[in-house]
Amino acid sequence: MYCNQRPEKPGVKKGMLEKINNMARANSLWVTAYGTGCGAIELRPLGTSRFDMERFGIAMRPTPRQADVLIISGYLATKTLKRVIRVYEQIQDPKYIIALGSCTINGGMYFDSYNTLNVLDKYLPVDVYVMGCMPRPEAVIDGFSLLMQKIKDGRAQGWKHYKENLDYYRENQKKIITDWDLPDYNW
Amino acid sequence: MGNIVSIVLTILGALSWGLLLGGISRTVTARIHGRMGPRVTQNFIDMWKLFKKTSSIHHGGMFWMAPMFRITGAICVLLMVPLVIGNSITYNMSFAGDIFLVIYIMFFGCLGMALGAGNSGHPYAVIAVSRGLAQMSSYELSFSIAVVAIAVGLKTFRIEGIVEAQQAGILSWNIFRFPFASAGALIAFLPMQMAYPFGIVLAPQEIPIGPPTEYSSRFLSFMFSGRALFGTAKLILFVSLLFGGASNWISLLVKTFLLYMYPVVVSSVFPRFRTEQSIRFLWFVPTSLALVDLIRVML
Amino acid sequence: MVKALAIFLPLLGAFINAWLPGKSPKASRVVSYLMLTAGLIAVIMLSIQLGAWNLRDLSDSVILSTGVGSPPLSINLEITAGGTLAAIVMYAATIFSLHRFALTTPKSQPLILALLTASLGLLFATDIFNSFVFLEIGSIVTIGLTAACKCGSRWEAAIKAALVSGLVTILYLLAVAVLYRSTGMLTLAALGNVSGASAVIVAILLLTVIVTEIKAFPLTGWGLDFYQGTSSIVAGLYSATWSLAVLLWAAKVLPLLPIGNPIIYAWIGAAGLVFSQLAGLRASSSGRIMGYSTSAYASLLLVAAGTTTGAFYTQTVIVLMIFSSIAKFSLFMLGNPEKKDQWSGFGTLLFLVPILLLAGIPPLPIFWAKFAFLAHLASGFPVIFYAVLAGLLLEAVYLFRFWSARSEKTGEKSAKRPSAVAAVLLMLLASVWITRMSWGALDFSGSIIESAGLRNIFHGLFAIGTLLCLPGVFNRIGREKSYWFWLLISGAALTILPAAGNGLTFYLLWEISAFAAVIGVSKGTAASKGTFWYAVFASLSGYLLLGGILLSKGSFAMAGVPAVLITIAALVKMGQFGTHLWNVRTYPAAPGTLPAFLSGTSSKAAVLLLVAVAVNSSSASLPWGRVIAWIGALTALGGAILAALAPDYKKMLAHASVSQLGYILMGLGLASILGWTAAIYHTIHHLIFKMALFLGAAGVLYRTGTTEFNNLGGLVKKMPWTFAFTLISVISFASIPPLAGFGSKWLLYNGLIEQGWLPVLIVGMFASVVAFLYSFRLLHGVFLGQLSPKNAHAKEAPLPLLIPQALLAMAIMVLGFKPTILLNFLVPVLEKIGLSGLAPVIQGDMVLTTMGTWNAWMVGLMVMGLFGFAFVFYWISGHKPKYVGQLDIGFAGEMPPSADEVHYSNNFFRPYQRALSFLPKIHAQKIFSGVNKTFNMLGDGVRALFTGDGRTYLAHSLIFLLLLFVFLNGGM
Amino acid sequence: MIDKTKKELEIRFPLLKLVREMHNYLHVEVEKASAMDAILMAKTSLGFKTLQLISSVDRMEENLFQMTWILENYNNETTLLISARYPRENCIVPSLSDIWPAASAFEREIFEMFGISFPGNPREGEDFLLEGWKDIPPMRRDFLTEEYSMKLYGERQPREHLDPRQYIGDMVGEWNTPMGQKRKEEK
Repeated sequence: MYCNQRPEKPGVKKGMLEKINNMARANSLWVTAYGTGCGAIELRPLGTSRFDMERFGIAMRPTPRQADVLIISGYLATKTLKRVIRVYEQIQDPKYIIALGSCTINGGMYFDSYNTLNVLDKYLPVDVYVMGCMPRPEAVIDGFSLLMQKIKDGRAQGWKHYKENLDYYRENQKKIITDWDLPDYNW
Repeated sequence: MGNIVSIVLTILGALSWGLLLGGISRTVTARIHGRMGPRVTQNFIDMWKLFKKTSSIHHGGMFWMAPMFRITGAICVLLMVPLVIGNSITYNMSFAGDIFLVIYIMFFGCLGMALGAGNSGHPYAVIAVSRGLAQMSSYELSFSIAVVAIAVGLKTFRIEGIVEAQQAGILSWNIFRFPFASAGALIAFLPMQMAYPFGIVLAPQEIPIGPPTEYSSRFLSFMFSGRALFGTAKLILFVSLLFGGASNWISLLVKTFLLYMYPVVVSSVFPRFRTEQSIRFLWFVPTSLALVDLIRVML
Repeated sequence: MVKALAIFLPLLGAFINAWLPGKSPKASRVVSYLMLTAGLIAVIMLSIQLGAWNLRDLSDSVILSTGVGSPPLSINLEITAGGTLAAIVMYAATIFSLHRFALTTPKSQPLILALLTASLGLLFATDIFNSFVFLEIGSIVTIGLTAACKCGSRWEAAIKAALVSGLVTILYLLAVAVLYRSTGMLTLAALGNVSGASAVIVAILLLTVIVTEIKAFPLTGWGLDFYQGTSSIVAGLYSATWSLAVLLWAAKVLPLLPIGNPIIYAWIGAAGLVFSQLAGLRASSSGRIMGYSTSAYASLLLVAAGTTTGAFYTQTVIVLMIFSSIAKFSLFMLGNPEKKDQWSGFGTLLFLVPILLLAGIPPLPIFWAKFAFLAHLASGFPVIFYAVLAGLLLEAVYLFRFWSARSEKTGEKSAKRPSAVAAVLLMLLASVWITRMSWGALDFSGSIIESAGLRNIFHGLFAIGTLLCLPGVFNRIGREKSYWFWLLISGAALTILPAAGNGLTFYLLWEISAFAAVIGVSKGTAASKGTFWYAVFASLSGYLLLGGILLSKGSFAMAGVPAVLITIAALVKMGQFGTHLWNVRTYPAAPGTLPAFLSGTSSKAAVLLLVAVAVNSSSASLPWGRVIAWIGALTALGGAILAALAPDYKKMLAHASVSQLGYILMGLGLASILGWTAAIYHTIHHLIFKMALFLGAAGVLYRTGTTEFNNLGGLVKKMPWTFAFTLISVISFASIPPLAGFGSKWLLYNGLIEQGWLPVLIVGMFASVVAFLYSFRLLHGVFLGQLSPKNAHAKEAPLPLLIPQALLAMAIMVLGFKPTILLNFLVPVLEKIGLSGLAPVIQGDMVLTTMGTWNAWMVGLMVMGLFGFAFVFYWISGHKPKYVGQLDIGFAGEMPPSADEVHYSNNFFRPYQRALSFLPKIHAQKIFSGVNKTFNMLGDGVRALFTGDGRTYLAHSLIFLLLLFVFLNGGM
Repeated sequence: MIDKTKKELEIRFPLLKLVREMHNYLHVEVEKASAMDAILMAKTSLGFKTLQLISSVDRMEENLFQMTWILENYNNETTLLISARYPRENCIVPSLSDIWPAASAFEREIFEMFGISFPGNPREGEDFLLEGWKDIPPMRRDFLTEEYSMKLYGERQPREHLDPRQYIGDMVGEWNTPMGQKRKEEK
């Protein structure tokens, strides 16, 4: 039913070809957005004529299979974290995470809630933080340009870190998701 | 040997042209929306990125083979149509069959993609396939009536023959000789290119991206190149059928470009039909248009 | 001495039995058996002495005089050869039923023996008054037996029989009186001597008596109530002894009646046949059904008496009556109508043999008599011929319904193997024996299709089709045990079919093939409905074919009405244009590989029939070719749409089969070389892919136990080979190049455009794109999508099913890549037939018509080359995707709850259905139920005559008498 | 209108306490033994056919749970609140889900958040919002949410700069513009 195999550790690639690949990756960011709160509202204007993210080659994809970037926006509850993990692991490598808004990054105003994560980094590898409550579309675009720069420089390696330290992440995830029923890796 | 070189060049050229046209269409759509739009080379970048993604998954044999089906089907259509009339080396494989063969071989890729979508096990992919097949069976009706009317009117099924019959000036183009059949075929062209208001297959609002929902990475890049090739092949086929073919490369590029812009422009100003509305529209409007010319030909 | 023993031993037994004290049933039984056996031996000896087994002249006779004086004071009997045969049946039936009677009514033995004596006496009586004596004895014994049996409405039945026999007595005695006054003699021969007014009176009175006694149509009522009311044992014995005797006595008397023109019998009989069988459609209890069947045979007797004379008359009547009595006797013995037994296995077969016998299905004996008789009618009495044909068809319908109702569920009574085999063998022996009558000869000398090439194609198709179905019979489920035997018989008959040299041979093989398949279908689980539909439509097409053949005097060189009848017969067999109902019900019900045989192979018999009609006609074309092409086109479209919306794998294939046969019709209707090439090509192609698909379905059914799409899906992981072969077949029938299906479409479209039949072409093209809908539905519904946990245990289909599929898939590839192999053979053959139009030109691999070109080899190379290149590119580019589980899908971050919930299968083409909703819903089923309702209404109208009130029946007799009087007097 | 309702309820339940009354609003508190009777009576004879909400308040000081059923009469647009108090330990309240099927969802939520059980609810105990909750119910006032959050999600890192202007000024280049400098100086 579900594939239970653990992922292989990705190798290191360098050289001219990899630079070209990274250029292509940076200029063609396909996004799957996971919005539980106000962040989802702020993402919509990005597609409109005022901000127009398509000029950077950023496009929305409705399925994680075809996406490169996962935008997590709004506070993350333990319940939603499970879904985010599944979505993230279903994205094909290389993949990046943008954490959008204070609540996502550190719990924000819900820091003392019984249900909201305080430190996202423990559970998923974040490449770019866009802070604010909520960040405006300009800030999001700023975040994207930062991500593009990181990819071009070959520094956006969160997905490698995640795969290499899967045990660490799993331990943290399983600590708060008490009814863990996901497979070992969500292919 | 020259034939094989021509075939290889045709494939590569059609792929590039198809991707470029796709990029242009994205820009044009953006400009209609009042946006800047991506670079015209954006589709090449996307292709490259997808091709170079480091992991991918598959769901089974048919899922694995579907992009192959898609590309093969697209290239077959491409090779069955002569590119530049008078330049016999660009006729590729068109000696091997006539317009009926082209009509039926067009389904090869569609069926392959449908099978891949089916094997992916994703319900939305299959819903899209069911919609797509229902729509295809509807527009093929008017398209085939138009083709029969033209072929019977010109007394040949061979595409070369059809193109050669249109070489006596612009008024001998089939779009002027068979205006109703051409209108029917051109309306059928919209759903063929999955343009709105007929874009019920890749409806991202309700069935995420349709048949290729589960396709990722390199599979997706194959799918996209298949789509680009198929799009170009259909353009060349329509240019040959209705617009007098191409007597040189420039006219081929210009005509295919202009024809490509037609669904793009229509698409960006229309909302989407429901499936049954689309099917019914295609059953009645273009079919009755094409029938006018068929009756004319019969009499 | 032997003569007297044969007749009077039972009487002696009866007397001894009556004297024996009732306390020793054993002794009385021994006496009865002794007497009966001795009598049977005596009768057999008599029949050998008279040469009855030779069947050539059944009217040879010896006279047996008893007593001192001459009749009517003594009893004078004329023992004829035919009569001895009937007597054997009576003896045998009595011996068989004695045991049953001993169980139920021990004291009835004298009565039974007396009934036998009376029957024998009536059978051989030569004197009017002697006949009267035996009639009275018989009636009284019948009443006694009925009253003695233990069933609810026995008094009603007995009283009605008594009432009628009273009336008969009065009328008969009147006739005797008039006859005696007029001629002074009472022998049967004296009937010819009366003249004038007394002749009319005698004729009318005796005719009324006879019609009442044999229970022919207007006076059937009491017989129906009698059969329904009495117990099945009494009814069985009655029909095998007394009823048979009365019928044969009537057959003896009828030609002697002084009644101007005997054609009046035929009119009474024909009208009676139609009306009584209409009423029979409404019958439900087995007693009533037998009653209607008796009425049918009585009517046939009347028709025979009115239209035939001499030895032919005797032979026909003897064979018809004897074998129908045997059939009725067995049905009564087998089917206990009160308990409504359910039959299964060999029990069903045992039950089926008499039904087939009654319905006159070849090669059973009654068929030969009916065939000869109908041929005689067709040559001189067309209106009566049509009426009789219609009546017989109606009879077949209710008989098969009776059978299917009896075999509805799996029952306990299945251990009937020896009896069933014995019954089949006996009937086959009887059939062989009957052929001594020289009622028609089988002819294999010159085939109805002169062209050896065409013939060989069909021989090959049928043989290969049958052979490929056979391996799969090793994998069968539960009840489907012995269908392979019937499949083999059906296939063998089909294989010989193209060699048939005359109409009789063709019809015989056609019906054997059809009804062997019917029996095969009945072996399926819950197949009774499917079997019924198949049997009814097989009868329909069979009778239409029979009508056509007989009207054209057995030859296939025909035009006009016979050609139309035969064409309709073929359309029904193919399930075209509304008659698809039987395909849709039969194929899903048929067991194992039988649907593959039915759809792939058996339906091609209809193509053969159409080809035979066309090649024998003067213009080498079918009558109304354009109409046939339109029927084909519309059926292709309708079948495709229905297939797309079908909820069941086999049902979809059945619809698809009907749809694809429509293309063959389009080609055949064209009557040009291109059209025929397309038709024959598609015939071969359809056989190949449809067999492969149905064999695949058989494998799926075998492994999962279901064919409903809602329960299937995702089997590609479990059955990859079945999927591969199904995929090849599907690509082929969706006519996608480079596989075989494209060729037939291309040839057909070229042919249609050559003849300018563009509207047909458009409908055909539309149908072929609708075919994509169901081709994907088929692949997805069964093999793709999510694998339901219900089918997790499924395995790859067994090899006996896979190997034929592999061979067929290979054939599809070969035919697709190198169609010129076939075309090089086919085109010259068709050119010789004399069809119009230009032949396609074949240059190497290139096929050229006036307008189009097609190079299948190059297309195949191109597709395979590109595919191979893509394959190699996949490997070279180092692409190693990860295979993941079936539930690992991007599902909005959720884990799919179960495979069943993410498998999209129900209402698959819902939007298409909605788009179609502007069409009025014309269900073929509604049309047929309309037909059914009309017939039922008519039947009810007729049935209103039979109120169940004894007085009404008396009134019927009197009214009949008055009408006869008016009519005959007016005539004179 | 509301007078009539009040009168009828008072005749039937003499121990009834009036909490608040407006022209189309009535809040009464009844004995816990007669709460169900009052609700049924309101539904059957007073025309309050709609259940709007079931709520619960943790009155820890009095060692009670206050349950409130909010009923609505749409014919004359009046609202009736019926409250009752239940002991806090092993609190058991009768279920209304066979009268209003919609009550099932409210009762599941209250069970999850307060641990009040509703015997008779066919779906009692099914997860409503929380998945795999193991601690004491989070809406009880003896549940220490901040402590729980700290324990489970870890402490978030405090900001180094508490003054947002100063904090943002260091990060974003805008403050380096002449205008920004001016503002900085003003400060």
